Amino acid sequence: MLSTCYTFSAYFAIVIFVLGILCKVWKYAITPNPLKISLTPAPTNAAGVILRVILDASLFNSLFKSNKFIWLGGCALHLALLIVVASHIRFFVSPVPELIMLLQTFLQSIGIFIGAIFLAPIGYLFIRRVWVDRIRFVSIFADYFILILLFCIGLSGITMKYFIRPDLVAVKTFIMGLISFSPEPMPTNPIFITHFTLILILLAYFPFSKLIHSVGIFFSPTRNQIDNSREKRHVNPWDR
Amino acid sequence: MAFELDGKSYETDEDGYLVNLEDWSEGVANYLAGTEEVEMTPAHWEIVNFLREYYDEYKIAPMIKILIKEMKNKFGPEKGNNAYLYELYPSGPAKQACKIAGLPKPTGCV
Amino acid sequence: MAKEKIEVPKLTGKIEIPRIKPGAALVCEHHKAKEQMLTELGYPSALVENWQEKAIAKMRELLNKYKSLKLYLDVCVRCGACTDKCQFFLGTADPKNTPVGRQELLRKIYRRYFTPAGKLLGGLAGAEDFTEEMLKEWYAYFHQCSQCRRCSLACPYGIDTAEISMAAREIMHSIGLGTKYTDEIILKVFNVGNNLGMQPKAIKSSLDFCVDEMKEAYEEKGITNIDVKIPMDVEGADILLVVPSADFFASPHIESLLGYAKVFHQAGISWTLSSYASEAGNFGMFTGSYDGMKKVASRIGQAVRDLKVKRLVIGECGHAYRIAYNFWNTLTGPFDTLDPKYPVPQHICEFTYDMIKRGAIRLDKSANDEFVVTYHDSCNVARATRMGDMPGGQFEIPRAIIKACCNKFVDMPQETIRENTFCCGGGAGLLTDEMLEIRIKGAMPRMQALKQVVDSHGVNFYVLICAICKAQFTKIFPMYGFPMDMVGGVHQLVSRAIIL
Amino acid sequence: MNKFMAKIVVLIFALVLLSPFVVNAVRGVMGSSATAIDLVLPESGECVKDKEYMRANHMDILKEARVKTVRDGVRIKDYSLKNCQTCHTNRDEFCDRCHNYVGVKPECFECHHFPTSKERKERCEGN
Repeated sequence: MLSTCYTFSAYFAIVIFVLGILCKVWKYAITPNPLKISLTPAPTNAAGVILRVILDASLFNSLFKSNKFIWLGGCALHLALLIVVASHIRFFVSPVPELIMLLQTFLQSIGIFIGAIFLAPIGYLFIRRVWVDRIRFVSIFADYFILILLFCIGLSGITMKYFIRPDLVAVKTFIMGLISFSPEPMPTNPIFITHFTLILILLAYFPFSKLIHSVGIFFSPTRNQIDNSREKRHVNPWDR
Repeated sequence: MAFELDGKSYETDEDGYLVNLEDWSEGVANYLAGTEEVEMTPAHWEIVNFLREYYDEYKIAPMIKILIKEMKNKFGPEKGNNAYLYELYPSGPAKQACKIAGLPKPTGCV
Repeated sequence: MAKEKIEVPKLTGKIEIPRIKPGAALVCEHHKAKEQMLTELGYPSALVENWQEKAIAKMRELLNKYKSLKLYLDVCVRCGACTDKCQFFLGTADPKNTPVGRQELLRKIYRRYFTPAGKLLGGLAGAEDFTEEMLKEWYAYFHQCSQCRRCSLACPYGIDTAEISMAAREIMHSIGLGTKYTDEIILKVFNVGNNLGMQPKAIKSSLDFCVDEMKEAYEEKGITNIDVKIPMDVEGADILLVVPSADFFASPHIESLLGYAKVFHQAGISWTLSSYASEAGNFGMFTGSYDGMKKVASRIGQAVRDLKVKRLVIGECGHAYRIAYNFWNTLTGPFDTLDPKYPVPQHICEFTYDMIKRGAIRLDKSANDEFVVTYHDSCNVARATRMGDMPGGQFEIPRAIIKACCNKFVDMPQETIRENTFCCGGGAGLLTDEMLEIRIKGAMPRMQALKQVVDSHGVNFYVLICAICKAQFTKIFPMYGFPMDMVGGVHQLVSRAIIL
Repeated sequence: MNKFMAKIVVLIFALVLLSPFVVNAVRGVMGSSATAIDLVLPESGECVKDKEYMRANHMDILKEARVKTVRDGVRIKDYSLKNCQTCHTNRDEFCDRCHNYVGVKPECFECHHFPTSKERKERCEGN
């Protein structure tokens, strides 16, 4: 019963997640840019623009220039997310790739600190949001919700890693079953169930939330347009 | 918006400029000068009259430089300058003098 | 009308981030556009009965037409990086004048009518009904954005509030709500050809006066053989110069016009102004209307064809250069008849710089020895255009010209110039008397930066290349205790220094 | 961006988002139960605690035993690695299968020798 329920929920959340994002991508891709609006100084060729977008997406270049405190929090959070997601790859492939094993060994060696690495930036961003009056003013419930959701996911993850352990083999078998369409029973560890439920919520919420910034950043016309208006005529698709 | 003067009603825009230019009279000018806290002296009248003449021909107020030159011709070089103009019309000759002269407010990046 | 005293911020030379004061910017409001103006522009003459429905429909249309709008409404994470960047927030302390605060006004409506979360959860998802109260806030705050893009620079995703306030303004127009200042001016361009509403005859009178003035000035120095012309409507000239109409009328704008004329004279290139295309500015951008912008711009393409010129050059005007540089080719191009050897269009600074580099014009720096000069990067030129071939040429070329014209040049603090420059506080339809208080407060950050170099280096001349900036600063400077004639154009310096 | 380009972009995003499925499909495990691991279990079937508990917590038992031994000098014979070996004779056929499957690297074998089935075989032959 539990297994069936979760197997369906999981597929449901994944479908919403994937289709939701793809719909957004499609919409962003086909909505026209009537005019050139690149923010200058901007690169004058395609390679430069690609570099600009990559720097913004990977090192948060623009944010670094505008606010070091938020940059620090943002970087820490995203790096932690990256590490955590990467270390979860071991539940999705068999055998586990060598690179992930190396990461895993490293994470094992720093022990409980991995928890701090993940939870601290969330706490920092939360406190900052409440503390700075102008940021508190513009914050909406969704901003707090997403931080709390991530915090709870992190907390349940750490609990599983160090305190109330599930049967990892069962966990992996369950996940492998999901992604190879041959469902396996859901592990019954309550913390795992919590952790998994929260992740499904996150997945289903993703395309409708501000998390879509992860996709949107690649489509931002002020950043991804080449500064060549004089050299190459830009045609407005709805006004030919 | 509007104001009453000698039993007649005059229509103005939000900033107090006359809507119908033909409504203008010396009495109206004196009244408008009062709202701007400007006391009309012969020098003030020279400017107002010049503005109206220029407007009659060109459908716009003259640029400040032309105005200054006109004043130089009329009052001599020591008074033909921007500072003297601002002395007469502290909020800016382009807008304040135009208002008293019953001309529309200049628009654009001015 | 007795005028209430407006409190002018004290100058300390420091730009401090204020504690928020919600509603502090609601001190003044634009006059609303008249019925007849709106009708003439093709909008409803007053707020339509079913305005809410109509506004949502218009918003749907824009969401499908503008990637920027669609994307920027979705991706903001309210990180707060932009919140201390807008001069109108720094000046007024109103949190709805922060870029994100301003965007949220539209985003709330977007969530309510266009997103599943907003439709289902309402306020919990940050959605809000489009109420009359909200519309009032729209009218106030979206007309307090000068489209300067300082927020877009700060945003990790490049969200540009200008795009969002343009959309909001267009939506408001579509339901019969516009500002008198901008709409009146657009109509003047449609009907007469320029923002001031100057008939060709009046322009001619101004130009003739300028030519005489220059001649007299040289004669006073005992030079009689110099006869700088300002040609208008000359068919077959090499260059068509398009300037903001304020250059025909206002001070100090007109001084730059003399500068352009002298540069062309000395370069020995035939040039002309056009009485038809007598306006470089394009307030269509300020109402967000693509069609309006296109109609204003179409006069340029027409003049280029009619006068059979080979090159197109733009005078000192900020948003005009943005539109010329980025939009003209789309709106009124292609300019197939122009000489492809030269940039289309070219900024007058690029032209002058080129002449200086080639040695075609010579400058006597000592002519400006009385000045310690600083340069204000006008926001639209700085963050939406380029001069020359290299990114950032828009910062270097004007400075290079200034340095060629005078001996003493100082830059204001780095975080307030170049791509980080502050708007003058009068852009995008704010340059009107009823908005004076906001203009004063919006200018505050720039005034603080200026104060620093006035105190430390004795700066006494403040040059820039934008008609709006010139008008705004000549009005605002005296209020902050700086002399009005401290403001001038780059070509004003050129005009004084050029050796004919 | 035209429709064709947009489709390509959507496709790229789809590949990234569905990568866990894609990878498994490419490896050919789709639809099969290739995920199950088979351990060689000792015949007796009786451990120090029950099977479920051992699966989740054997590492804690071993760690506790290590601490007790190293710090306090107390040997808990039942919980020693050596005792494990009495039943779980082959590391590769028992310990490693799970550890490799979920991607953990226990520190035990960095010091302790726990022979693999191959080693045991060689030792037998050598004798």
